[in-house]
Amino acid sequence: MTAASDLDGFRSEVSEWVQSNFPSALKGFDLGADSPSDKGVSGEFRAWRQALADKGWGTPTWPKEYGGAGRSDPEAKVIRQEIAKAGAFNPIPPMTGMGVTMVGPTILEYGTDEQKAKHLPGIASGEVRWCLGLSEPNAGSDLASLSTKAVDEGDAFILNGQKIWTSGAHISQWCGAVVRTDPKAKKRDGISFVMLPMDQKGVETRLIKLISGASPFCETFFNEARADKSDLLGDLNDGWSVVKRLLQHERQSQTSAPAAVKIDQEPLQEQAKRYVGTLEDGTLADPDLRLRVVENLMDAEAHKLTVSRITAEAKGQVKVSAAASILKNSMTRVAQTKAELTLEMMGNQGIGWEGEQFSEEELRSVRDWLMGKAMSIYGGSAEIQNNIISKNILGLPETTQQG
Amino acid sequence: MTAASDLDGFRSEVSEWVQSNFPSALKGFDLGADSPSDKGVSGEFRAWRQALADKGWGTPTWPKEYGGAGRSDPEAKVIRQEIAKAGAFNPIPPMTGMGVTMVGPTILEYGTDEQKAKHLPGIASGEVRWCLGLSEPNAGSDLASLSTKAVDEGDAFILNGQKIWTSGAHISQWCGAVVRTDPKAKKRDGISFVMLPMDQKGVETRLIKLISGASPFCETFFNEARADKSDLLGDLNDGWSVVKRLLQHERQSQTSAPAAVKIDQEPLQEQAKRYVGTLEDGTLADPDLRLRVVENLMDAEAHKLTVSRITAEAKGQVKVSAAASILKNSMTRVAQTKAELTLEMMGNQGIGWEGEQFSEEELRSVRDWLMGKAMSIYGGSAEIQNNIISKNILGLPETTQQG
Amino acid sequence: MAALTEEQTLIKDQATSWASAEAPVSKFRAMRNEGTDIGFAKPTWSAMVEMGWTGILVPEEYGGSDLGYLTFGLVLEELGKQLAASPLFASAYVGATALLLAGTEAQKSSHLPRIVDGTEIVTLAVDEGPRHAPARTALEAKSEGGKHVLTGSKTLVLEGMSATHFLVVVRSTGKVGEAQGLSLFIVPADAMGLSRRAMKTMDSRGYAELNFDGVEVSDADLMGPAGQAGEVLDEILDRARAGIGAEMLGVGSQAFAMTLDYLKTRKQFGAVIGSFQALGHRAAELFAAMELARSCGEAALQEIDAQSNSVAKACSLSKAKVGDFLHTMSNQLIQIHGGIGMTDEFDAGLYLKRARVLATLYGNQSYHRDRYARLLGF
Amino acid sequence: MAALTEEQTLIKDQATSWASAEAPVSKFRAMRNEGTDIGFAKPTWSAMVEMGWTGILVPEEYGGSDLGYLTFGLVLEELGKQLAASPLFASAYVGATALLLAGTEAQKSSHLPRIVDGTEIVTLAVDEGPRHAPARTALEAKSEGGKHVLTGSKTLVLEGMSATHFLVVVRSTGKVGEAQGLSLFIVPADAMGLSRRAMKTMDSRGYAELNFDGVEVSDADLMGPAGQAGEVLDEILDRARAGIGAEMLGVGSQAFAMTLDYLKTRKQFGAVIGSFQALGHRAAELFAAMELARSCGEAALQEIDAQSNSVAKACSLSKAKVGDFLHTMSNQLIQIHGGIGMTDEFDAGLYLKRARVLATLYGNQSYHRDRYARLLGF
Repeated sequence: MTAASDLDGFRSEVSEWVQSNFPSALKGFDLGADSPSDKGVSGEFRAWRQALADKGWGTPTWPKEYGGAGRSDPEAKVIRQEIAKAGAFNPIPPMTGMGVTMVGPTILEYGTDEQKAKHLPGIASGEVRWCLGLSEPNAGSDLASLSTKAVDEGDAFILNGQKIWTSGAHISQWCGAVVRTDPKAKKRDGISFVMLPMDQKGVETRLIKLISGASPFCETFFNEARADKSDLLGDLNDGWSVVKRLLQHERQSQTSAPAAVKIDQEPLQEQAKRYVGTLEDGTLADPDLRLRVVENLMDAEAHKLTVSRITAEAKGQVKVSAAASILKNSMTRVAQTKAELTLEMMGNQGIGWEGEQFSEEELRSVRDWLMGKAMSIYGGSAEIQNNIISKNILGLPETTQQG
Repeated sequence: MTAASDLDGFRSEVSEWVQSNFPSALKGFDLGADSPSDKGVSGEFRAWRQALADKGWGTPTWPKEYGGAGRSDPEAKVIRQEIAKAGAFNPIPPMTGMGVTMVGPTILEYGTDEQKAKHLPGIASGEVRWCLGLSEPNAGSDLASLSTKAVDEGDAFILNGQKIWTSGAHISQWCGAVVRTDPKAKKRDGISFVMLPMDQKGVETRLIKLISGASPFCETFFNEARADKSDLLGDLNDGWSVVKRLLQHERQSQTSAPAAVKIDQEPLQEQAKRYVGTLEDGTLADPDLRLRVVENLMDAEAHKLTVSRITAEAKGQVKVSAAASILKNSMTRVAQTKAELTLEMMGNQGIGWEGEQFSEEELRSVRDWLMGKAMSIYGGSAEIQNNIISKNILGLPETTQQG
Repeated sequence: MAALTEEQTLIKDQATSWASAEAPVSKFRAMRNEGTDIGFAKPTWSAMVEMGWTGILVPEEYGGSDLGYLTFGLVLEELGKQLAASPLFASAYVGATALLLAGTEAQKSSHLPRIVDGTEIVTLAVDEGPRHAPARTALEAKSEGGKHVLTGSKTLVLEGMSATHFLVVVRSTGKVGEAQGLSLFIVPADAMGLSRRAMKTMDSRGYAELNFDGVEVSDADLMGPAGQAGEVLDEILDRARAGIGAEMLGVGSQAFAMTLDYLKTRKQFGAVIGSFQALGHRAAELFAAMELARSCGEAALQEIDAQSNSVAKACSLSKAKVGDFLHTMSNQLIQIHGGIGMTDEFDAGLYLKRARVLATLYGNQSYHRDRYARLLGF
Repeated sequence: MAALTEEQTLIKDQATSWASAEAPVSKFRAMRNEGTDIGFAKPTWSAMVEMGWTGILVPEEYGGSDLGYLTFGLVLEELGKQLAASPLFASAYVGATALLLAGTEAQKSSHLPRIVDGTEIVTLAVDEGPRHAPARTALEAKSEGGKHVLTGSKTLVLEGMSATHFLVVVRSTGKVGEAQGLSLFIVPADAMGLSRRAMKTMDSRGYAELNFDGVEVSDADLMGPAGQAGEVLDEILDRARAGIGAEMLGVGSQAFAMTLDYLKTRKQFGAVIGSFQALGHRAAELFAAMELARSCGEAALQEIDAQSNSVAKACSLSKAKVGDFLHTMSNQLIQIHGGIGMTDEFDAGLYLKRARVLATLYGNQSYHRDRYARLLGF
């Protein structure tokens, strides 16, 4: 822990630095839906990223030797807060794809010193984008039944198979992939985690168009693709434990930054009033919709209070609260219901696909609604979450079908 | 089929007969919650029952030789309608417990001529009340795991074990019981169905008090109880098929006469208006409650329309519509939700147990609400119904745990 | 399924096999990918006319077969299963209904035969803002000596880009928000001062926004007495709602069938996923909701055919209950299919998008729950 | 569970072990079977006084320990788990709160120490009809020269049969239905013209109906200015709601624990029923609802302790969300236990009945959803 007074000093330091280094031209830049790729960004953007990277503040808790700043969690929080307060942003995590949120922390834990030195600085500086090759067409919720093969060829593994839902694969430089290295072992025992460069002959990607019209994911095909043996993360055939940790980082990043609510976002009830109008007593003109809006607002508040409670409980505790297991489903329900309610209140204006008869807000609401359907599918589906709660948290016996 | 004109003639005949035979003193008699036992009824009641029994109209579709009237289904419907129209009632089914609805039809199908002659006339006349010994403490939804034993002793089976939820066992003269006759066979293969008189040394009953305060059920203990071999219904060790048929009759009687709505019952929305009041535009003063009331009314209507649709579809068809499988759960949901809404609208008046501060209607609503919780448990629980739909109707594979 | 007459069974079977062979969802997808303003493929439409479906509601004297609403509903349901796009519903169902209920003899003689032979596409123009609320009609008719000048706009007009005639709900008297004072006019699509613009919606059909900039029409174009169209409009809309209900039943039952099929074939954890009890029970609940919805949807059409006095209640029940089922079903279609359900390549998204638009048309579930309660007096 | 101070943890542990050892649900059952008007067992109550729980909200100057609302909530939750009946909530929580927020110095000095030592039982009398609606107060105070004459009635007064004093909400001015014009009086239970009658409710507690037949009180019995109690009454009721929320959490988490235990032990079809995925998922959903409800319930108490300005919102959230959870949970307690859950011999029914009464007290879920929306301005 850092004493509060030290933090205050650090806070002014950060604040001043951000003030003098953040280019005013970047104010209001929307680091939203489409995370920027290296190619499309401006000189100012590049300069700001580099300035942050030089301080190690893109990944402040990482060790200095790997491009971080060796800061404590409270200090990292101060950096986040001061960057936000100045109207600035940290472009490094989104520019690295899965690099900062998932790959980096896992390398820090499982990687050799060589692997850390090789991979972490590129992530910390925001220059190397990573994707993850986990799911396969026939291994979705049941990830362990993956069939992409990796054969030992001396100094490298040769990969053959297909991955799906590889986010940003088409613009990534590196990929972390789970592969089957021992086909004879039991499902979870023959899996390894390898890292490989995307720019090679044996790797091809194809964008997947989603129902929302967006294409944030790829299919990735490995056809005699090479992964250096030195890029095996963790032990051979012990990839399952690497993946489990990786997925924990994913869950954490999903639930600790819930739904990235923009500060200037209009509250749902105000939006409803704008579209539906009010009765004389000021209540929403559609009482049926009103009831469902208030329920959604209550659910959102209950979720928020639960996140706070877990944080408070965690102070000084080693074990994470059992309540944390419910957050993914709870957040998903709140967000998906909110999206449905938004379309409903927009009515005839909530069904647009494109064109000037619909406002930008209306068109975005439709796309967000569609995209949001994925929340209950990816990152452990709603059903898998309930399996986990019932088995790991409540201690109910495993259903006999589960393999 | 009977031609429509014949039915008209029959209708006048029935109408006249009921007019002249139904004792006016019995008008308004509530044949409701507590089905009358032979002992407590008046002379007029007895006379009316006997008059009906003499015509065979208590069980009009049964053969004449066994106390019925040998009438067609449409004719039976005419009898029901004319009895209702005259403000009269048919006391025979309730006076026989499970006799008319379940035991009788099963004996008609599985019984020998001797068994029919022995048992049916007493049911048809309303003089012999039957209970059924099916469930056991450790065999509820999983009825086939019953453990009450029946040992062959030459001319009789000797029964030992305990039954539970035997409705009306304490006032019944006869019992139909499923028992294990071959402990070595697979669960469903070693079961038989026997009939035995309740008035014997080896049978004891104990009333079970329910959460509603009522005691319509018993535990029934067999301690060296005797069932004559001549009272084995169906083949030895083939009791499971008898039981399945029996339960079909139960489901039919449950879903074809849904919730016995009294004609003079106040509609839910009127009751709500009375307790909650209305706004200036005539809508219910509690819009949240209003929404849930209208949903319940819509669900009730949807259920009713589904019953009608199944009836219409059944005309001339051999196979029962798949939709019939949903009726038990649908009816249960409508009735249980309605009971909850009734308490909710009564508010402070909907929590009474006894005493003059609460109206009879209010106290009855509380007891009915509690009693109604059983609807989703007995007669195939809501979960069992969903298993049946998923497996038998939708053809989904059996879950591997199921025995 | 309701008990059908022999004729109804024949037409239903014809619709089933024609739709799956000639207008499968892949045709809709191809049309969507091409991107047309009219929102349907002309050969598909011609084939429907050919089969006589445009005449199902129309009496024989006007060239139709007068088979009634349940029969039309059977066709709409089968087309719904394949998401087949055409002006059939807008013109031969809603348009014909409006003419039959509100048209003068001259109007019926002029338009019904052309609706039947497909030379005219006649569609209702009612909504103006984000919500379905006929009483909020603002499009104004200034009337003087048998002439009427229309000024205002309409939104989300079904098949508005291909229509030859619009049946336009206008305000003759009173203020916006009042149920009284509405009139109904037939206006040809090429009338002076009338312009239309395609609306690109998520279900990729041919909706239009209309603008009336002093469009002149005459008494002969008025359907029924001026200012008194409110009641008949309700009757027209109720029939339209029941028709939407029928299409929604088709969309929903197809979504159910796709889901059930996936439950039986997709393997995870070494078993088909339909053997997981939680999914098996969910399928059972969806099946129950579907059967209950079907009863409501079919009953509404039957009540219309029987000219019962509870058509309004039955139609609101249909729109609400079938709407609730389809809402849940279309979400579960995606959820149970998982990742594949999220891809544009798979059809689930098309069903989901159509489902939401159908829910919105002519009043969503909330609108009809409220209306049902009002009809019951609370 | 919220992060607790050492003191809070101690009191919670004390409450847990005392309640399960000295006031288990079997004691409540025995009391119910005997049938008393006061609705609790006197030794139970004395023990609570002894342990100092009656002083948790009361400042030290009046003999209490001033530990705050979250601490009191912890005790109420533990008592809720065992359905322990006593006047603790009515008197030492609601009564003390009312005196602290609205009482004069003289009233506080006189009553608070006696609430703490258990010699007085002071309870709030607010509802008059079937619905919780303070603005609908009709019990009338006719005032003249420092004297006030009360006429009217109150219903469902908590611990009304054992109370020594009533804090009575009366109407000084205005019409029934108006939020303005309310006053709060302390009236001794033995006042002339005041009669009470036990109400036998499904949860077998000691509610009373009060009748005021020209009961005379003086200015000294008035809490705060006449006709202006509306606002402080809201504050009192909000604290009461948060307290009910805490008890509901206890009732609900015990119901969950009983259900989970049954899922792990009851066998059907050759397996414990908790291994059936449909039931496992249901348990997971109930657990999620419980954790979310707990966050709301505890937050309300914390907001009160922090004297935040969103107490009203937090308390309505608590009553609504904990109420929703308990509603579902108490129904599932019966459903999952099956037949045994329906028997009076098993405890499930006792929890179900208590759950419904707690939901009704001080506004049900519907009331608080509406209020929450109004507080948010829609």
